[in-house]
Amino acid sequence: MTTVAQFWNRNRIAGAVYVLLGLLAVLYFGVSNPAKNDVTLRLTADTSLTFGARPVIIVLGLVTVAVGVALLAVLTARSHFAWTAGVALGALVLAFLFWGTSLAKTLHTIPVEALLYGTLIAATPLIFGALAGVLCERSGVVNINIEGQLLVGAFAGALVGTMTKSVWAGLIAAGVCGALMAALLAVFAIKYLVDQVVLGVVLNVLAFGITGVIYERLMQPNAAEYNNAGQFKPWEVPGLSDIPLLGPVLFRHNLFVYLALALVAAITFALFYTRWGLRTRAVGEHPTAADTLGIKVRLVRYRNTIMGGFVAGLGGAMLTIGAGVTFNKEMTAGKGFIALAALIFGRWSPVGAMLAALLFGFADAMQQFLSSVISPVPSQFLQMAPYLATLFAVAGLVGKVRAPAADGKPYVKG
Amino acid sequence: MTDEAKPPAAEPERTVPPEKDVAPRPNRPFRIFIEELTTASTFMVTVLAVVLALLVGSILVIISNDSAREAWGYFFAAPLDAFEMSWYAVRDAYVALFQGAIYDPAKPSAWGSISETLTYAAPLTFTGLSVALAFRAGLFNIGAQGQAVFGAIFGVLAGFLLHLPPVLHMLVALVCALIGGALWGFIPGILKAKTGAHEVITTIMLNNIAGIFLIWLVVQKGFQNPERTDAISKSAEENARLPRLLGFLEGDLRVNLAIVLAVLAAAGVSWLLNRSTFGFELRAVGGNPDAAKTAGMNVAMTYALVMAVAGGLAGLGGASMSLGLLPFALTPGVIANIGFDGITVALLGRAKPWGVLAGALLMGGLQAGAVKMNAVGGVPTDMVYVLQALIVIFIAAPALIKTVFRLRDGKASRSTATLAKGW
Amino acid sequence: MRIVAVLAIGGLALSAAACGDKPSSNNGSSGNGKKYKACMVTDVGGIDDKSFNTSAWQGLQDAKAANGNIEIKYSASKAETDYQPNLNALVTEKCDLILAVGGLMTDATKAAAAANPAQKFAIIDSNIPAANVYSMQFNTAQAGFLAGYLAAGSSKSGKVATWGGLKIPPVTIFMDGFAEGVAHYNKVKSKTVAVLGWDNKSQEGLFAGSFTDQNKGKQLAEQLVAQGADVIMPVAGGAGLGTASAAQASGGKTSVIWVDADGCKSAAQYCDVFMTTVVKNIAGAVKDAVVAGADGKALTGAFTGVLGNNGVSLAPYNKFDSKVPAELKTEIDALKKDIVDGKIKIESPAQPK
Amino acid sequence: MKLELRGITKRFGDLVANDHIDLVVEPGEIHALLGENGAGKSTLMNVLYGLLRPDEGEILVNDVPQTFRSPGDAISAGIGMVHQHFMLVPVFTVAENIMLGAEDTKLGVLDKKKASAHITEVSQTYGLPVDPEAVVETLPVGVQQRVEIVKALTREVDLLILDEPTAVLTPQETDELLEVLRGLKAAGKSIVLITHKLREVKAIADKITVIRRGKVVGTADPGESEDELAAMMVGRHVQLVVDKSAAEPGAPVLTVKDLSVVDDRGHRAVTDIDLEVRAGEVLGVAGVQGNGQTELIEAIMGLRPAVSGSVLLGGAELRGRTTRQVLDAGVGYVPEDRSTDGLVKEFTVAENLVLDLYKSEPFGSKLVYRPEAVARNAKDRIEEFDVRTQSADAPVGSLSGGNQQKVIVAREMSRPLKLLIASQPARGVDVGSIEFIHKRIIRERDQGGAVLLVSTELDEILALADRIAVMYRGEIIATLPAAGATSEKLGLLMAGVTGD
Repeated sequence: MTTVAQFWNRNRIAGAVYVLLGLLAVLYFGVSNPAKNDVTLRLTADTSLTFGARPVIIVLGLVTVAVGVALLAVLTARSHFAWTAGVALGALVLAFLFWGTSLAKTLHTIPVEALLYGTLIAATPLIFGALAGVLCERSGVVNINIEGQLLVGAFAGALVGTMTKSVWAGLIAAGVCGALMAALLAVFAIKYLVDQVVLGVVLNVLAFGITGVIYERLMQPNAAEYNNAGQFKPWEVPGLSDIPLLGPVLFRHNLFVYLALALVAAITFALFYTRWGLRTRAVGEHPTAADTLGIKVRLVRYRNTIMGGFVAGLGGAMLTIGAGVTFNKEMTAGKGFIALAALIFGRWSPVGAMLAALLFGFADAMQQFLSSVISPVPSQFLQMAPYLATLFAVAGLVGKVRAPAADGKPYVKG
Repeated sequence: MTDEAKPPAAEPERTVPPEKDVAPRPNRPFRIFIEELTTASTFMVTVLAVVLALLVGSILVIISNDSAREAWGYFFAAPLDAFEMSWYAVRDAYVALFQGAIYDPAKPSAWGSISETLTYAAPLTFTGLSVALAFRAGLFNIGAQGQAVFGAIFGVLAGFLLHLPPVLHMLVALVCALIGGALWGFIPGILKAKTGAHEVITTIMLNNIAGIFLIWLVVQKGFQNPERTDAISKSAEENARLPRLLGFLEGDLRVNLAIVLAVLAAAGVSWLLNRSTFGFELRAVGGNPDAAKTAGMNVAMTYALVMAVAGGLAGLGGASMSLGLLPFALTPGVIANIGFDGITVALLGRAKPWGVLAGALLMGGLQAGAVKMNAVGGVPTDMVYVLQALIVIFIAAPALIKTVFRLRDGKASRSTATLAKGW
Repeated sequence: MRIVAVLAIGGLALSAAACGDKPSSNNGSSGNGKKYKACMVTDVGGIDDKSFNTSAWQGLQDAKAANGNIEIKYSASKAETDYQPNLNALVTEKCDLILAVGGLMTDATKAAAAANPAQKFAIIDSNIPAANVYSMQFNTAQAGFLAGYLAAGSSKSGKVATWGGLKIPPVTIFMDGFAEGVAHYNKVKSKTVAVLGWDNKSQEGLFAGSFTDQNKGKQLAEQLVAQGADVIMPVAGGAGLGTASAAQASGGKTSVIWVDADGCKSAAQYCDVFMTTVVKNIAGAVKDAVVAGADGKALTGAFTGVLGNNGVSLAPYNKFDSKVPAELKTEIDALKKDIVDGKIKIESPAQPK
Repeated sequence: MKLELRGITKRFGDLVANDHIDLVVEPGEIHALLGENGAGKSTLMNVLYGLLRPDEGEILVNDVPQTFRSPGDAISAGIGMVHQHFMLVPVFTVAENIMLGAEDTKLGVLDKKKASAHITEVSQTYGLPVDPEAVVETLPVGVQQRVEIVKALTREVDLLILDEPTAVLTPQETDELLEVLRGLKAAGKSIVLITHKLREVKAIADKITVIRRGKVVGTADPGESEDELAAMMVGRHVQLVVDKSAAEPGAPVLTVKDLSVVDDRGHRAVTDIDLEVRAGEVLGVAGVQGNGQTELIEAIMGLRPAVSGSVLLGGAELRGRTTRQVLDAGVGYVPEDRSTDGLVKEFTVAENLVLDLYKSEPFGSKLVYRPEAVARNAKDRIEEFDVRTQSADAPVGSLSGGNQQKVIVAREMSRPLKLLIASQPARGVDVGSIEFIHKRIIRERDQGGAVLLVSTELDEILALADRIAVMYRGEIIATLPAAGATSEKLGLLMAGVTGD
């Protein structure tokens, strides 16, 4: 569907939407149901900024309108779409946050530090999941199984961590179990050519079932012996953790957050600057071409899929031994699917996926904050926020994205 | 993309498709029977997939059985114990499974188990048809769960907000459920058509949203049952409920009109797929959207419509729960897991309407049996998940079944057709 | 390759099981003599919901411990549609008493009781007026009220918090009581202790959307602490453990009020952060009922747990015994008396009717 | 390098694609492998290149038997291959594509500098200029082919296989390529050239091996006449020219005015085109692939929105109409890529025969579809168009390319047409089917229909068209009567050279 040369191209449509949403924000949040109380932004323990919420909201709404107008009038090039979306929607979200806080029943203070910390914590398992997706899908294997891989990771982390009394052993076991799950995916996808989307969903069911049965009969009745792993203790990065605002947000975590960020950097580097990365991308884009150059397509896919499973397994472990809580049935609660959406929203790039994961993490943290101070929006509707954000992101902002060309297509050698 | 690596399909002399040259069929009935048993036919692959799944599942049965696990703990001291206890555990579990699904001498009515199987199978048929129909159009409808939620909601709302005479009230409630599900299915359809957003992601998100909406709705004033303090809505009126079929027999048999409607739905979908222009369009779009577009079909509209129809079917599935079973009201878990189970059912039935019905009966039997298995042997009901997943995987990989059981090459042993498109 | 791969995970689990060689001995099933068979059907939360299913099962286990002639078993429901078949399966299993756990089982139990008039049933969190059903309900708002007062009285920051699993009445009843207790404290002491996470007037608040997601429970606690809350009451079954975990990590700055069963027993690893527990004494009520039934006493009518009959209560302060001021303890005891006497009325819309 | 194939046999099921093929390529020789579509040439070369394993036979390199398990083995034995469908990753740069599989790294990091230097060196040595930094998908096909050759050369091959290398080139580009091949030969490389184009074979080959139905039917010298070679290739005497009478053009049927269209990436693909097709004539649109023909046709068919201009069919505006409406207005359409756009592979032959007619009587109404009528129709069409299929219920994917194409032609010609648009009707089709399809097109013209024929094959255009329009970079740069047009003249036009 080519619309570029027509008047209503993607930028203009978005522009019109922004103008409409901006005006609505100004009218509703600023006029008809206006913010009343001042809102305090608490940046650190002793630094706070207090605003009159109403003028801020009106300004933010007008920013959205302005971006919309600019898109309609001048910024018609494709390259302007992404950043304008960021600005316009960011302003809208902030306006909403200010409005909700201002009209909250209890407090009118936004704890910025906690909000950002919460964002990162919520985003980390998603980052692991999305990176698993990057590894698999860049080589051409669709991974709908992220959910299951996270789950077995969480499961094995708790089980082995308890049995060996070592969180490190738990971590390794989590990775290995994630990799085993992925190996199943790989065998059936690559060798038996089973439809990969279907396969991923079915393997998720298998993961639910196996972990559920063992949990119910083994881990739950004998929790002390099988489901009582320790926790990775937080490690404050010396020096960096004392930076105001950034320090507490970024540098006072345990292994998992650092590991996730390091993996984003490592996989980005490996994918675009190493032999492995070049071959991976070639296999994901044009396996036949890779084959004609002597690259073993199936081997690359097996290897990458299993590596992806390992990464997802590690991410799963964050949910148990990373957080210091016990394993529970279906405890991943759909995180694997959000990770999948982050992968797509981030256009199969590690950094993009991370940013998308952070976006969902923020939606989650903001929802929790607004519910806790009793904002005027019913809590259930706030709970929908991350899902609506995903829906909107995938449908409105991404649309038809360009996946690796051979993603999901089994390679059948003639 | 990679024509070159494939065998040259475009050989001028080849007019005979390769399917033909499977061993010639003998003509004596017994030989045919043996032939059928040793060839990887669709039927055999399905049967063997179930057998293999039960075998693999027995490992979990053993793990989850205390005595068996204990015996394995001292395996080297008394190895026979371990095998004996394991055998008992597996035997007891699968006997219970059979009793719960087919016939249980302990039940007051001989029809008791069958009634349960049919009760579980009815909603699964609807959601299975929903997923299957979408598969045929090349779409993967993971959203049957959310669509069923909306079907259940609309059905019950019509059930207690309206006051109509018998039969009519039920029909109106069912139509409302159909509309509710269709609306919720239309959203991912139109998003796919207009923006290209992949239905796998959008339907999963819509499932979550539907679930949260349901929890919100049931405790709202005017909807919540005023006599109750828990999360339950008012009940649908008597007239709107699906009548029980075996009420005249002894015992409390739950099977209701839903299973009849499910059979009709399978027939309807079968007609739609094979005898309607819409069915032709949806199959063409599923087979090759580009060719369908070139042939003048409106692919985008087909996607939206297919998802709406699929949603409507799932909506009926939801209503068969909320209007067919106690408490005839909305609760947060009113539709159980029928949407997700529908995926399995559709795959079991190979996305064919009558196959879906058969798959739903199998799955319904498993679920009914799992209740008994749990009540008798304490085998967790999650066991059903494991069996479901294994059966589907084995069916989808006939080559595996063929190798394990050393079957001869047959129609079903070739790799399965792609059901859903990648990204 | 093929089968090996398929069995890999199963095998791993099996080897895990082989390591666990400690024989569990809670399954004595010698079939001599006629035993009293008490069976229960869990609701969809499952036996380990750290809430009413767990408590009810505890009650059965206590009953068995008290009377060796009692045999117990449970049947788990995976979905609400399983309630009826589960109840029927247990009828077939010839249980003497079938316990249905959870208000959502009301209709199924009613139907099963009507179909099997000779069979004894019991139900928790519901009231079924049938001769063969024994109903148990609990007005936890009363104990929640005391907890709210206690929290307000011990908060140093002037902010206390609560959050729930799902916004459904069996959960919000705790939160209502809690918020009213805080309001009462503010009224009596002319203070302005704020409640985060629940507003009983608009019936709006903070929910995890899950009874099992401990990570969510942890994140919510971190959010609430960041906003200044120092006493938190999670009403979310197992998900609440996440809050306990976060409180433990805070090193004593944050304390938790647990719900359902005394936290120092049901989640002993977190005992040092549990200020007290809003006890919904399902275990006690179930134990009493089963023991009575085994003794051949008629089980009928309804039981409503209130502060007066110890059906609901505030658990001992355990490790906080020394930290809670004696004065506050006295006030709470007085409050309890006032509630029992009807001098203080609690207005939760979720109270048993 | 000396290469010898002995008794190579490759089967797919019961189909023997290569039947005991023997072939010897001497060092420094250009050896042409001649055969029509589907004769088994590509299969043979895929065996040689390690992509397929032979069922029987052996490969000898410099008289030493070799087993090629993968292309990697073939490459290390000094064999390179330029595939008909280029084996280039579209989103990679030239350098990335060329280094793939033989990457140089420095401390684990890809050494792109070294790769670029190597590419530049090879380019200069053999006169094949390429820009290492360019992204492949942005390059014209001719350049992509150059990249493929450079890719092989950087791997220091001694034997280069080229599979239908000229299919996408203009005559001038073809000449350039042949020049490059001569240069390679001079440098001592052996070359195997797979083609079905006799002209090129005669121009360059040292030796010719002809394959038919998977068997070697003979060898020939380049001195052999074209007719002889064609007869060997097809197995009978071929009519290279279609018999047709002079056209009797009537009123204009299709009038395209100032039409502009953009491609998928938003770039202008067709600019202000004017075009007229009259009743009773064939207008041939010639041009190298990718010069806007595809977009032009799609815009006429309503498959792609036009930016401006108008499309009139007998005076009625088609622009803005849906494809359905365009088809219903009396336009028949044979799409350029039959497997992507023309057929649903899983559908039966019968169903494909009504793919765009299923809603019209007698096959169906608005709601109901009638399989019985469809089956009856299939029986007639299969007979009329000589479609070789096991049954009408066989999936169309099981048919040969030529028969698949006949299914499309049968479908489109089985209703009264005002205009037939045929895009690449002979692509990938065996000679017999080509003859048949060409005859049907002429018959359509003779019955008073207007035909718009788009083809990149000059021979086809020259054989069928009454008038020829040449497209170059989205514009029609010349329209000329077929009489008097020569392939040299058209070739220059296709390359954009208009000045006389």
